[in-house]
Amino acid sequence: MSTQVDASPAAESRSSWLSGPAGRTVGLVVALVLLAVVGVITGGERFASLDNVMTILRLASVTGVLAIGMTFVITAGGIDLSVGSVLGLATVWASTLATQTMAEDLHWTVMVLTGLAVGTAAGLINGLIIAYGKVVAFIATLAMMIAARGLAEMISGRQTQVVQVDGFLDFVRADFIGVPVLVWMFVVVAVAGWFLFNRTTFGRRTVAVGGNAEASRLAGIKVQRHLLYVYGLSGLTAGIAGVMMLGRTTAGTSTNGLYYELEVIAAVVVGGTLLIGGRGTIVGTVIGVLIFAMLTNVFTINNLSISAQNVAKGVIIVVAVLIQQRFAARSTST
Amino acid sequence: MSTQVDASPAAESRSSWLSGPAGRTVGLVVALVLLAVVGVITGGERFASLDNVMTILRLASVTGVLAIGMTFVITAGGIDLSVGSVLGLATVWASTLATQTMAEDLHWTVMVLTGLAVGTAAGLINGLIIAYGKVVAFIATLAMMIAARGLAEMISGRQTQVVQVDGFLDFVRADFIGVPVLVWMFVVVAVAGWFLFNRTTFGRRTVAVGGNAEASRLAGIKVQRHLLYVYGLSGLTAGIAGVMMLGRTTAGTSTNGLYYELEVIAAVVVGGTLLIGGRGTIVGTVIGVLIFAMLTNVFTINNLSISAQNVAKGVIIVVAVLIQQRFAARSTST
Amino acid sequence: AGCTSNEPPEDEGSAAPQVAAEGNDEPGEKVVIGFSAPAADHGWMGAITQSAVDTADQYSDVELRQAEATNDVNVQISQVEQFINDGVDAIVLLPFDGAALTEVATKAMDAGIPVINVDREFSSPFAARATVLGDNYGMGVSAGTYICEQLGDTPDAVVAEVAGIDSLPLTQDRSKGFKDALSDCGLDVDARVAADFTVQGGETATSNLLQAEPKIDAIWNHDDDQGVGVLAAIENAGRDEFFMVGGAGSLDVMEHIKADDSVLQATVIYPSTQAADGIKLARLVVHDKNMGDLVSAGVPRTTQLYAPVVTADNVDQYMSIGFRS
Amino acid sequence: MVDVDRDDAAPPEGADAPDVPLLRMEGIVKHFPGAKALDGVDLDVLPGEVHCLLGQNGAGKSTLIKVLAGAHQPTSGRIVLDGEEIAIPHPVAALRHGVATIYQELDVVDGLTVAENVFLGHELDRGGFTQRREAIRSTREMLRRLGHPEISPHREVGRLSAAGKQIVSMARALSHDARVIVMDEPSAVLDAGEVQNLFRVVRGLTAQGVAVVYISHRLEEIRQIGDRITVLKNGRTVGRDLPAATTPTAELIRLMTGRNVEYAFPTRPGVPEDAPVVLDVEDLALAGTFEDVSFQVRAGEIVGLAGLVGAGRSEILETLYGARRRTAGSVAVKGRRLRSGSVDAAVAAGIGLCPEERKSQGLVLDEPVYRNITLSTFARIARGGWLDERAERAAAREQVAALDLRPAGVDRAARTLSGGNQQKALLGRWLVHGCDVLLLDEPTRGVDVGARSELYALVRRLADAGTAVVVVSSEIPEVLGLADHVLVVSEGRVVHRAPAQDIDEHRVLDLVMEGTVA
Ligand SMILES: Nc1ncnc2c1ncn2[C@@H]1O[C@H](COP(=O)(O)OP(=O)(O)OP(=O)(O)O)[C@@H](O)[C@H]1O
Ligand SMILES: Nc1ncnc2c1ncn2[C@@H]1O[C@H](COP(=O)(O)OP(=O)(O)OP(=O)(O)O)[C@@H](O)[C@H]1O
Ligand SMILES: O[C@@H]1[C@@H](O)[C@H](O)OC[C@H]1O
Ligand SMILES: [Mg+2]
Ligand SMILES: [Mg+2]
Repeated sequence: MSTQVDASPAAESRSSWLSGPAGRTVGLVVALVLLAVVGVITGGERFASLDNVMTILRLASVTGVLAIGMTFVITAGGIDLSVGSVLGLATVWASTLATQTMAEDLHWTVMVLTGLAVGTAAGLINGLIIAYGKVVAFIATLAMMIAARGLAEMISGRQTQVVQVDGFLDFVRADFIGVPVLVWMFVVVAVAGWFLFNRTTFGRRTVAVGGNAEASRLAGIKVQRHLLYVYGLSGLTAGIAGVMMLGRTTAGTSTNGLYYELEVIAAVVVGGTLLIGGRGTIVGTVIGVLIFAMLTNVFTINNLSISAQNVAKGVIIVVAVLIQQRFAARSTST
Repeated sequence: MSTQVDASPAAESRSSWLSGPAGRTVGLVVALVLLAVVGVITGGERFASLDNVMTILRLASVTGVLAIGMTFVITAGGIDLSVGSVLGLATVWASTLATQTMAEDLHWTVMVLTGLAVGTAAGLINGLIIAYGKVVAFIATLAMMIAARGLAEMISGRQTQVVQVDGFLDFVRADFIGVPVLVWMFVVVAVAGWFLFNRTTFGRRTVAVGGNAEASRLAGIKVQRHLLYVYGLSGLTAGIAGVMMLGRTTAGTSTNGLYYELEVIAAVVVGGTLLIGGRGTIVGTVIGVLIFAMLTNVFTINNLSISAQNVAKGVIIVVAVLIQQRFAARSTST
Repeated sequence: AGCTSNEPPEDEGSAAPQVAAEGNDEPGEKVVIGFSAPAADHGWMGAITQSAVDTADQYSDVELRQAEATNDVNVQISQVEQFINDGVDAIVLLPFDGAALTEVATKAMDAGIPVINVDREFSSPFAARATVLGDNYGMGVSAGTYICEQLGDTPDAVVAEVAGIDSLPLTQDRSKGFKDALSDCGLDVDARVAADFTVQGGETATSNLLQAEPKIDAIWNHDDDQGVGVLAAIENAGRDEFFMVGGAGSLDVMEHIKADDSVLQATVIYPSTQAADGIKLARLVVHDKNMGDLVSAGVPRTTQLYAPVVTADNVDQYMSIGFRS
Repeated sequence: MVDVDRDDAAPPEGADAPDVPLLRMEGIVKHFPGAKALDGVDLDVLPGEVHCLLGQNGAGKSTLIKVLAGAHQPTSGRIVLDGEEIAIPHPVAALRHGVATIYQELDVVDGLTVAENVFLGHELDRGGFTQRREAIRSTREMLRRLGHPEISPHREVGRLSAAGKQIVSMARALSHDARVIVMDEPSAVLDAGEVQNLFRVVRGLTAQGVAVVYISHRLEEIRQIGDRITVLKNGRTVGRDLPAATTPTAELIRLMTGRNVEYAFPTRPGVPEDAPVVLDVEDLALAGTFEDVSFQVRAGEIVGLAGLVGAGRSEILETLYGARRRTAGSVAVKGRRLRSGSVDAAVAAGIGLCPEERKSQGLVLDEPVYRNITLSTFARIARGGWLDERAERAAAREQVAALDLRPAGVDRAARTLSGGNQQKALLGRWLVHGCDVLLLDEPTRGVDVGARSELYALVRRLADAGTAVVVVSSEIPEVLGLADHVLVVSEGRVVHRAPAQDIDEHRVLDLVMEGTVA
């Protein structure tokens, strides 16, 4: 989707360890640290406290989980615009179950599983349409984004369904060694995602399919089926994020997850995953998500008007990407 | 003694005219006609009246103009997520000028030109960042989308600025041979876009850059400069659309054009322009825009529940693309 | 009946006002009403459409034509154009942006179709036959006055505000009223964040707000639906050193006020039934009838709804009109 | 525009003083991150000569000509044209100086028509509006002179065969008023007839004083068309001013490789009568492309498919491999019939394919070599989906060593390997996998002489170890020299089959031509 303008020959820098994946991450870390420095300078204690760190992490956790799934999708050469909507649909479906009387005696894990199942199902439908229907991912998932939102509205009657399932809320709101369960969930998904991406055949296939689908097919990889799974995975993470959202806000509503997709994609790409596929990084994604969360936090601490925040945010995104690119490998391309 | 390296004669006859650009358009026309048939069956007179046709065309005109610019961007292998925001910014800037007292004696064309200039400037900034900064288009224009919205809010103080410039309003609201000026503007932009795309070196180079940037560079095309122009063009159409919006609503506000980008991209892609670049069609884009506008119209006529409309829209988008693909050349790929 | 009455109706459960046994509700000539509103991207707006549809359903002589809910004024304009083409009997319009829809509403009026303007006001008086408004400035004043009453004697008290969509004029009206009322008792707004009327937006904005302000005395939150998220953030942060005033008046919030199980002490009503009122008025206008208890002829030009403060003392009175957000 | 047909053209001015170089490149150095591609190359080109550039894969030939074309900036060095030092900061500058290039990687834009591609970057226009009729007229004219009137200027280039695209590239180079035309392996995708046609064009050019820099791995071509040779090795000029016609082959190979390589086909031991049939193709057809293709390959046998470009040989391989859905017939491996249209079924049954387009169909270019080698096998190296990277690398390293793939590191991106080494990596993929049937489509395209003989020996060894091999090649001597049994394919039909020793190049060409006429 993006024109890779050929790097001007002059830009070929000396190679070093900086030019590997590590180098790409260094640029990101630098951006993150710069942001933190700004936070400390402008916010002092209020920024640097442990509480605030937890606030940032909690803030990052929901989009973070979505971003892990998105990293697989984008690496496989696709895109998923439906994650926000599907998240919303999952919260509505799960909360409908929880607020229906007949569900009184169901264990809360059933509610959780419903959320995950709804997300996964939506993802698999995306996958079917893209892999077997050969509809371009942007359009297929855009359609799902619109349709899932409508379905969520129909199911909820456009109402906000507040969940008061104690077992569930106790669980999601708990702390564990001083860290909120929501943050742990993000950590678990990120770590699992990292292993899946870097240590399993699934991850390897994802990179291969995104790098060269035709070559992968001729090497005997079932490309279509793999894409199906990748979108299913993204749906699953949307379901998980939905459950987290439900825990965080106690509310199932069709407006949950509204406009998350662009932020998630931005975080993934800022993190260093190539939008054209074939290269992805879970670590980069996590840092990308943290950058966005920290940005919001620093802005609020500084009491910037929303409008000014937006202008600043636009500028910072571009600058962050430019910094990252300075550090990133010139060597991979010419 | 040389062999025939082109199998065209055989292939040509087999695949027939359906497999060319015309064939791709046929699928679209079929989808449009199907939709119209549904409109006539369900709405009868209410749908088929001349008034209603003009209503559809007026609705289509603003996004239509954006879509023409977007066709160039996508064909060139890029994407422009900022068009909606830039449209909003243009309306705010132009209306600020118009509502300032010192501007009293300025001719209304100055306001119009301001709108166009603001759009073009934003587009050129996108182009600079993408072509020379080598920031991937999705991210660069996402940043512009956020920043332009913020800037528009700052300039307008988040107020809706009502424009009461008579000369301007008289012009934009007039009819010309029974067709509203807004629609004429769309027609003019579309026709100019068609010529630019199909009959000029600029158009050829746009396709070339999107199809194979490296080959284009080697052939002597200044790829970066060309991309700069392409994004500038998209900004210009956003400016034009902004002026049209101002005429239609009399209101300059930062919420103008909110989330147009996805709809515009969807229309362009449904129209048959390849999201990966290298192939585009202005005629397809126009039909794509008409499909979306007609959809909204048919929904309103049919009094579908609001949520159900969304579900239906999602399904229809996928079906439209599938129909189009059935008709589109199978022969291009294998 | 409905929100314009002084007495809250008895009926429980449905947010849609009950059809009162008055002459006005007797079936008459068929009325075709075109209805268009912004996207249900937050609970209040969802309740708006829902109650409008429910109310229309209660009348056998009303045919409601719902246009796709949209935040795109371009689309909304074309919907009104379509209603004009169709020759509907009346249009109930909650515009995404009042100024932007003024022009086309005027066109409808010129075509002899009465337009009932709901919630977000047109910029010209000629654009609507009747207007139903909440009292946004009044909401801010009510909330500010209540907070003044509670904190009046502590001039350095920290007051925070969680606003709704900042770019809407009505948000600015609310904030202005709030500020004005506070300054009357020597207070000001120490921290202000804006969310977007959604639960998630409220949660995010409030988490950050709480982080930025280690000690707070009172919070006013503009909208009870985003309030679900605001409350969740407060509970997540384990904070309770302040009290909170809500806005709009959802059932959920009223239940909290009644149970006294949270920082919520009060909320300010902003009726989610105003589009339902619009439907009723549209019907009356077309049937050329008077409004309920009024003696004067014709439906009034403007109806501004009341923004009372709901507290534990009077919550029972208002439970029935609280919207299930 | 250059008139390629007028052999009788008046002798050009340059021809008066043939010893004054038209172009001289001196001490060209080019560093890439992690690689020194050129390390001081000298080259001088006389007007009207065909100057051949020889060297192994990775020697730096393409890099050198890209420097000349303005596509790369040299780290240091001088370029002198007509006695004046020039700078070539971008491709436009090269074209302005009269240097046109036909690149090794096809440099056409698939979405544009033939005419649009030919005039890309220097469109015929009036005030920005393209003069389409004029462009089409001169494109048609140019294609006619190039001997390909059957290519329509209106045709979308993406729908042409690789050879067709090559012709378009050539037409583009000719459309510039060039004094030097550089051709980087133009014959790689051409068959014998095509190559002769190309030579006719080249002679037309040189007769007008245009200098041609010609790169090829096929020595017999260089003998036929070349005037002088420059040899590159490891980014340095190691041989210059060598007469193309007379320099002994052994000498050239020694200069290129630094050793003495036997440039010959391995001996055929002969397939034992009782060797079992491994691959059995019966009445295979793909509608519109080929039909009635039947043949058997026994264990240890190499079957070659000879024919012209466009005959449908690649499609035969791809179809029996399941990459295309056959419309009729059957394919069986060791007696077991394969599901149609399923590559993974074919792979599971023990078939491997090294596809024609290494880069677009074979490799995941940005992934490291070892992952490309294990791509068809990594699921087996994994346990329960869990990868054992150490085992994976070890398996890849073993193949790299066995194939003498260079450079030997398995962690570099496949993109950075030279053509021959990329081919070896693909072979390595199937060696790791261990297959009973190996399908090779143009295995030596773009591969240097040294690597070629290694590949031949390797394929023979595989066959000797019991693998059934099918080879498609547009170089008839290669098919004849390597295969045990040859099928001649023409226009989607097998027109002849014979043991390799019973048939020669002329016979094959005759058969192909008859098939074409028929
Ligand atoms: N963009 C690049 N980045 C890094 N290394 C490169 C790049 N391009 C070429 N090289 C390296 O430079 C060397 C010379 O490559 P080049 O393509 O010029 O060889 P060649 O002689 O044309 O080989 P072949 O016969 O295979 O075409 C090789 O080692 C190659 O790997
Ligand atoms: N995508 C396509 N669309 C139309 N025709 C095609 C396509 N691909 C291949 N063909 C045609 O199919 C025939 C066989 O193609 P191909 O060039 O692969 O044959 P081949 O015998 O393998 O030749 P080569 O020596 O180039 O490998 C040719 O006539 C070619 O033009
Ligand atoms: O959308 C707004 C709603 O959320 C708020 O609570 O009241 C006014 C409405 O316009
Ligand atoms: Mg080369
Ligand atoms: Mg082939």
